[in-house]
Amino acid sequence: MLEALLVMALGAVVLGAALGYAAVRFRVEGDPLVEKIDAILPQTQCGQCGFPGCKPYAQAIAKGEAEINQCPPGGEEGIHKLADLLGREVKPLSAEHGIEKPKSIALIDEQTCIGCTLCIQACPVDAIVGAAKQMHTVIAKQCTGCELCLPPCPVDCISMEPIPESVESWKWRYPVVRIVPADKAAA
Amino acid sequence: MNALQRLFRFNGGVKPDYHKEPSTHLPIAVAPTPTLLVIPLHQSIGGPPRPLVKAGDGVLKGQRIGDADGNVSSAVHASTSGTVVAVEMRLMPHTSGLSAMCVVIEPDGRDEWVERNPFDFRAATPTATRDYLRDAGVVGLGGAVFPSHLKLNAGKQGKLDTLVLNGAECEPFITCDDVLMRERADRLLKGAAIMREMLAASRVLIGIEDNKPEAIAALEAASAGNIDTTIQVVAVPTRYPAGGAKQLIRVLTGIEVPHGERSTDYGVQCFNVGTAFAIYEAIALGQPLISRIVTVAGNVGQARNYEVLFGTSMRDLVALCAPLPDTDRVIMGGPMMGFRMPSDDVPVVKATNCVLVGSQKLFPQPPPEMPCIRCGECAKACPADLQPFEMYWFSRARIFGKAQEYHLFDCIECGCCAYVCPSRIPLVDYYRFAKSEIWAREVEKDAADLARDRYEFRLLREEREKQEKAAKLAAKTAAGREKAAAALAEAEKPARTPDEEAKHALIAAALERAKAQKEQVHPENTGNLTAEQRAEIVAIEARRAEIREQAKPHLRQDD
Amino acid sequence: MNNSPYFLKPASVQSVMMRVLLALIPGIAVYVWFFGAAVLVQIALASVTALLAEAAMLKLRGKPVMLFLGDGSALVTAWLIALTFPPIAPWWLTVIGVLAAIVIAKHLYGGLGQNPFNPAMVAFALMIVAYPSLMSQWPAVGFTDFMPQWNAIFGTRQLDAITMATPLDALRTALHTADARATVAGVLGNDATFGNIGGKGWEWVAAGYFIGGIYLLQQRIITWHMPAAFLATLFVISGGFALYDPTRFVGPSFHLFTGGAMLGAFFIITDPVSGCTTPRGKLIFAAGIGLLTWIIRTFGAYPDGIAFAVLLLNIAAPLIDMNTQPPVFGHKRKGGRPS
Amino acid sequence: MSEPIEIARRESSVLRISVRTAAIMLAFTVVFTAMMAGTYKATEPLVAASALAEKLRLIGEVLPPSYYDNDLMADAITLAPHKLLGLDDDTRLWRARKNGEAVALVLEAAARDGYSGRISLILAVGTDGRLLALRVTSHKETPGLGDYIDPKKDRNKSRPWITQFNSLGFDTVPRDKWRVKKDGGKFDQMAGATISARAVTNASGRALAWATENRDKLFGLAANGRFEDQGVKP
Amino acid sequence: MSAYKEITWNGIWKQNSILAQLLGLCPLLAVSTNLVNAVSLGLATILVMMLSNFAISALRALIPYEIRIPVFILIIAALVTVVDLAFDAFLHDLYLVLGIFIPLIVTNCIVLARVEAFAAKNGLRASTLDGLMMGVGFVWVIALLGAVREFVGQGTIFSGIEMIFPSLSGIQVLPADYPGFLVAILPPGAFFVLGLLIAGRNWLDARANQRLREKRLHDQPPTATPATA
Amino acid sequence: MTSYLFIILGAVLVNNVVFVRILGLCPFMGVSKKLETALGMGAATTFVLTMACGASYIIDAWLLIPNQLEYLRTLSFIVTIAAIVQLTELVIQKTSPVLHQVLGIYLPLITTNCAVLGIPLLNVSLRHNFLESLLFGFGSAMGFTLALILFAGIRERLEAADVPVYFRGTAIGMITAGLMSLAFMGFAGLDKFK
Ligand SMILES: Cc1cc2nc3c(=O)[nH]c(=O)nc-3n(C[C@H](O)[C@H](O)[C@H](O)COP(=O)(O)O)c2cc1C
Ligand SMILES: Cc1cc2nc3c(=O)[nH]c(=O)nc-3n(C[C@H](O)[C@H](O)[C@H](O)COP(=O)(O)O)c2cc1C
Ligand SMILES: Cc1cc2nc3c(=O)[nH]c(=O)nc-3n(C[C@H](O)[C@H](O)[C@H](O)COP(=O)(O)O)c2cc1C
Ligand SMILES: Cc1cc2nc3c(=O)[nH]c(=O)nc-3n(C[C@H](O)[C@H](O)[C@H](O)CO)c2cc1C
Ligand code: SF4
Ligand code: SF4
Ligand code: SF4
Ligand code: SF4
Ligand code: FES
Repeated sequence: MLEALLVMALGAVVLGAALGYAAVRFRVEGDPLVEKIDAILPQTQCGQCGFPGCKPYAQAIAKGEAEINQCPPGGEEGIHKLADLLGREVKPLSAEHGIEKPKSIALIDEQTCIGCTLCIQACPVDAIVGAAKQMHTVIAKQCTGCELCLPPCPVDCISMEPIPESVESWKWRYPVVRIVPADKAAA
Repeated sequence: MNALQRLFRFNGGVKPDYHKEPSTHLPIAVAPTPTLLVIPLHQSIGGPPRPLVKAGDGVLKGQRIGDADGNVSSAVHASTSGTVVAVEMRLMPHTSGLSAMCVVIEPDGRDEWVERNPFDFRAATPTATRDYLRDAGVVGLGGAVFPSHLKLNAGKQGKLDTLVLNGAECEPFITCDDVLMRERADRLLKGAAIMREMLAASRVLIGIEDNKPEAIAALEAASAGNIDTTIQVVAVPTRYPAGGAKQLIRVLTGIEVPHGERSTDYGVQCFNVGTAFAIYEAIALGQPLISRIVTVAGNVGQARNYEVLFGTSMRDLVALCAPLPDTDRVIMGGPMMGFRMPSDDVPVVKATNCVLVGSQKLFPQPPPEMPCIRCGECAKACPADLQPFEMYWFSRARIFGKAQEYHLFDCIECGCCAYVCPSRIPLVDYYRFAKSEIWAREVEKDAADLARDRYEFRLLREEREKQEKAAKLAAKTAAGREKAAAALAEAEKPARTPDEEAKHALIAAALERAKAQKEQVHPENTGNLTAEQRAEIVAIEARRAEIREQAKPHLRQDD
Repeated sequence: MNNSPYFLKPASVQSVMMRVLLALIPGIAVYVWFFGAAVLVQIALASVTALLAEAAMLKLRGKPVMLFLGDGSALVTAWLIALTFPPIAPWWLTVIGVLAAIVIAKHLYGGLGQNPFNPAMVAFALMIVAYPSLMSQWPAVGFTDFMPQWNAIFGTRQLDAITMATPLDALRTALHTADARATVAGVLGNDATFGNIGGKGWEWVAAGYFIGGIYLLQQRIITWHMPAAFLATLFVISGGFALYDPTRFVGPSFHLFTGGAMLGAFFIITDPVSGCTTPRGKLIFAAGIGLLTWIIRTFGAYPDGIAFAVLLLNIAAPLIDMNTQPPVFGHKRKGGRPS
Repeated sequence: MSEPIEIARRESSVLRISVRTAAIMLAFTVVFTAMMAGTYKATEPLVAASALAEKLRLIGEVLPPSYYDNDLMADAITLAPHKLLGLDDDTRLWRARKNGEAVALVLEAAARDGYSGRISLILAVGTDGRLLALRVTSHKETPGLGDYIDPKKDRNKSRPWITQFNSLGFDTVPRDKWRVKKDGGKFDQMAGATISARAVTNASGRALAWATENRDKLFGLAANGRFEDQGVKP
Repeated sequence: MSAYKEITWNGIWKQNSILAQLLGLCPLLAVSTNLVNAVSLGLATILVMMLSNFAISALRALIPYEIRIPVFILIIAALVTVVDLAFDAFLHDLYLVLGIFIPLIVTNCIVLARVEAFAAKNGLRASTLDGLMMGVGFVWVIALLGAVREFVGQGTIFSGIEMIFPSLSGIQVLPADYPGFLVAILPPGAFFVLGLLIAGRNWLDARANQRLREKRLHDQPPTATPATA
Repeated sequence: MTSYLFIILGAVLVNNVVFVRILGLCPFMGVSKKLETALGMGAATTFVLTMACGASYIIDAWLLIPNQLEYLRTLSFIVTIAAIVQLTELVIQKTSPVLHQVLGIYLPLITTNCAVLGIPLLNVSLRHNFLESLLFGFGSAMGFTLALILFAGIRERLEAADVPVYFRGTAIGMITAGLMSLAFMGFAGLDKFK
């Protein structure tokens, strides 16, 4: 009994001291993981993930408090990248947090706009310019399509327009695998 | 001098049926000027040129109608004299079926040239020569339409070992370079001599596949009379894609130019023979690039090469060759690398070396794609020594990072792999898809970075405003400092002395100023509008109009 | 409509697989000659099971059934299973083996082209682990009566009369168990039913497969790398040890011409799907299989090591491939200078 | 804030925290080790008793109590590690006597050549040179294949495989027939799992031979004596 | 959902130690060769998990962050040893069956994971419940695994039960001449069956998510035609 | 000398920790999605496991056995291991940021790798001496690393395979691990020939 206590106590003192020492001595600050996660998030800042912006969501993921499938703008692609970074399992986008939509930008109908500036206050990336009682407009290049400006508008003059393609931005489509005909023909 | 040129070989490659005969029976003909020319502004790699004309303007043949946008761009010119009827979005000769800005010219039939003057490149600085070529709209005619003035730069050493002229023309059906070499060998060689001089190249090798004996003979005859003995014609073995610049350089010089590096750093540069001809015309005759030789072949009664004005509708061109009734598509380029056109009513552009008319019979729909069995046929055929099935494997699953690890961007999209694949997998389509996705992601990433900056900036601004409010509040109340500290503590993180606080606010304000200057867009959304903001809104209006414009055709074709 | 290239070389997966089946025929013919027609029953049984299982899985996974069934890969798997299992294995053994190969090893991974493990060898390994004794009962050479074999497959198992230990098994049992008195010569030489090469009959079967293999090489369906590296490794290592101690280690001719060596060299390790794809990778892959085959045959608990060796190298194949990527155009020599 | 002060503060906190964590670690360790050690001490007799009961139960299986009347546990000797018997440690060897007459030896043995490692055995050898009975005390043979050597796992409940050795000796089964049938001996094996059977059979044969040979010496030793013997040839 | 309900649901399904977190695999695979062993280990695990969650939740305020892992492990290992010894001494019959499994629990990483992730941050009742429910989640999976492996491997079920309840005996489900499928009992079989179980879970989860998604789509019709086909 | 080689080879191949001894499965399943991380985990485990085997041998031989405290084995081993892991992590984190980049995030995971306790305990029951303990620890860790990187290689390819949807990820990973352990059964019996 006594030997047991002595042996273990000896170990405990040595290890405890060493750990305590090391913990202070070798402490490092900051969490580079958050930055890495944030770099993957689309920065739409829409809050659909349930956090007030991409960075807070990134912090929550880093702490293990949030799943990686809560960001609809990031979509499947974003989930894959996060899973890759964190070594977690890929999951389908959580339907609780929304569904993936085509990328759009806000468009203000200037005929209806009353210049109330409410949308300006809502836009997280300052993509709306205008002034009180003046017509407002969206800087297309800077709009992230977060839709946060839609609800505050008292006259519902903002709509989301899918971004059209141009020859430059056109992408080759995923090659369509046509496999049905042969079977149908046989049937 | 004419010692036997030692040839090297590249791995892979295939030998498809060539079908070149039919279009070489007749000499080059000049295609008639059509009733309407649709000249796309964006015809080369690089920035889209800015329009210089508007509807209603009269233009002369060879008049510049689009100005190069920066140095990596190339001008476009009116192919004939006439009236500009519109500058508008028109269907492009592009697989996407999308439209882009075009200048639509109604020819007046006079075919009246602008003033043409030879350019004395020997007297001019190299930069001036390059600017001249840029404004003459000379781009590579071998297919990639890379602005030639950018390539006419000898690189670090200021001189080159070898200038390679690419007359291989390895793709089936296409014979435009073949007939050009046969019929215009001397002028071509003069162009080559100009390029050699500009690049200070020690020798010029003209590589021609050995299935074009007439072209070889013509060039040899022409060069025999030539004083410039550094020009040498070399027959290379016929194997697709011997005409790929890297493959041809390899065959002729043994040098392998890696992807992403300039061939001039290895002492070689490669131009298409048609480009050499265009350079001759631009420098010696002062004529900008307004036409080119186009092969019309495939499902037609009489295949032939035509000298075609840019902007001519492919439909008009094909009509000259008696297309067969079962024609169902028009392809720009050859069967290995060409692109299916959304309609036959797209204009001939600088990239159009061939208008290939197709039918189900000639180019049948391949049997359904089967899974890849990793048989390795494609790897054996790949001239870039890639592992096509690995790139396919990951592109298919949209794991682009991995695809890139297997050197996706080294792929020259030659199509050899798809040609041999027993599973009939449209491999190249997967690579095109993956490449364009990767590019799009890069754009998205930039946009996200921008959004992050702006968002953080906004947070900073809000923070500062809060602090300012708190400071005001503090000043107002009698208790002064204490309360301000409390308010600040609430607004900010704990434990900052008022001193630090003030400093922090200062820094924040400074940061904001700097940022605001950098951004140039003033997102101060309060108070009265500055002139700058007004300008911004005007610009935005214009962009909006453009977006709506672009959206229309797109929405139409979407279903 | 499709994009470029617009015309393709005539070739298809189906024709590849059919030529593989064709190449198996000489071997099968010799097999029937020496060991009886039971193997044909097994081939039929395996083929039917494989096609049914393949069709069912394709249906379940929502793939076009007829199209994929026609590719013939299930038949190749089935035939190879039938040829590596004992011809008088009870029917359910073959059926379970084929099901495991098609369902687990192939379709759970996404079907043709995606399986990291050789389906036929998964079947063999699974079954020999589960039923070691049933998987070791082979008909005696020359005892080709059909009915007893048929009964062995479908009826009651009165086997003693028609079975005998295969050369590999006999050798293994003798060398492992008895009190160090057994020698290679003792086992092989004294028994009249075993030839001195690979066991009577066995070497001719192997020769049949060899002919088929040459055909595959000529058709460019397989490359020389794998068979050459495999056979060479097996030859060198068994030869070396046989020279070192001929009483305990049997020589290369036996190793090359017995068991699954020849079949393996040309038909099994060459499975393009689960093997290595780079030229250097193929050499390493096949040499690895040769080495492990010899080790397992000589020291291991199982009679023939090919199946396990193949699976073990299947595991390593992605890594081998990754580390033997041939240099890409322009990246071969520093500076891209001519060689 | 100036650098040196910062460092000095950190240095002092290093010491403080080290001491603090060490103390807490110590406290936890002491408490939990005490708890463990306490339980250990408290249960030691009980655990020892149940271990003994277990041993007796095993012995009872190979040697029914009716065979002897002495206190087996008292009449035991220690057997030094023994190669032939496959033993690496000191083991106990019990001597059963009835009316003062030596009747049987109970000893442990092990086969090292099981399919997956060691198979430990306990066996009782009568003074008549017969193997009274044999049990496997521990093994790692494959469940469902080689584990029939343990009667609890043998599917043949009426006549478990291991019982075929009961009451046999070299007088009934010649030494060179004390093998499994597959090796030309007398004992059955289960098809597909010969290795396990072979291992047990051979080990039992060796143990029986050894016990018979050394019977007198073993019975002659004083209780709690120690028997060292390495020199026996196979 | 109330907090306790959620803990229960997490333990049994959503955060199931095996199927979702992939923790505790070694004892799971090693001991699930038959149902009786599996359940025995499962029950022992529940006991240890409850005890350790309870103990650490109670002591959590005293444990400094830097040495939490060694202290947690110390406590778990001590508890396991105590339980082991106690079984041996007082419940010897049960010990004969469970005994060999109890020391294995120390190395079961799910115990440490739960202590670290839950008990170190939550109250006594919640932590104990979490230990119980995580344990239950472990038990049902290991029991299922054991049953399948035993059934396929030997054609029996509950074999070996007589060691716990001498009056009972295992059930021969398949005919006695069923040759058995040894692979099911060997390690590969364990992996296969577990793979199938996880696939089953994926299937159920996907169905639930799909229903939710359909509901969402139904509730909010799409705003515009997609830009990309 | 050869016997030492056999200890290592045996631990790497024949009695592979993961496939035969069924230890260390959680990190095996959890950290094998990417080759890079698998290598990092393998390296970290190799370091810790070798250290753990050495340390536990010393504790066992010098403290526990002389004092007849074998019942403290599990306790003292595992506490020591936990401390080693944490110490290593802290030290690496500070002293070698590069190494920490590579190994850092895996080190805490090692505490929950039951092989790290299982192998030292096996050392005791196999009666290995100090050197043998170290080698056995090292060999087992190499076996773990081998299993991990092989598995990761396959998984990286599998990620792009057309696996039926419910089997994606872990489920097919399990099946693959099963087939891998089936393949490793081919080594059965080899350890008898050392
Ligand atoms: C697969 C492939 C085949 C090519 N074939 C030819 C060809 O036959 N003739 C040619 O001039 N350019 C060909 N090119 C284009 C050349 O690579 C290269 O771009 C051109 O020769 C450069 O000259 P340019 O800038 O004057 O067009 C081919 C390119 C590729 C990728
Ligand atoms: C890959 C492989 C291929 C085999 N091919 C043949 C074959 O062509 N002909 C044959 O009679 N046996 C073949 N066998 C059977 C084995 O050689 C061996 O006879 C079988 O595993 C039974 O083992 P045993 O004879 O050593 O007991 C093959 C086995 C394997 C694993
Ligand atoms: C996974 C596996 C486990 C085995 N377990 C045992 C076993 O526990 N006992 C045994 O004797 N043989 C075992 N064997 C060995 C084989 O069954 C071996 O071939 C057999 O013992 C030879 O005996 P036979 O002559 O009856 O065929 C096992 C084999 C395998 C593949
Ligand atoms: C040369 C060649 C060898 C093959 N070998 C095998 C084999 O050993 N086992 C097998 O199941 N299928 C084999 N196949 C068929 C096919 O590749 C296999 O079923 C795939 O692994 C299934 O995805 C082979 C096919 C070819 C062309
Ligand atoms: S849902 Fe995505 S884009 Fe929106 S705030 Fe959250 S992380 Fe950012
Ligand atoms: S303009 Fe509207 S949709 Fe665009 S970023 Fe601002 S708030 Fe979001
Ligand atoms: S040729 Fe086709 S089937 Fe063969 S490896 Fe290449 S992509 Fe796969
Ligand atoms: S298309 Fe790309 S991958 Fe295919 S053969 Fe050509 S270079 Fe190689
Ligand atoms: S690592 Fe073994 S139980 Fe988790």
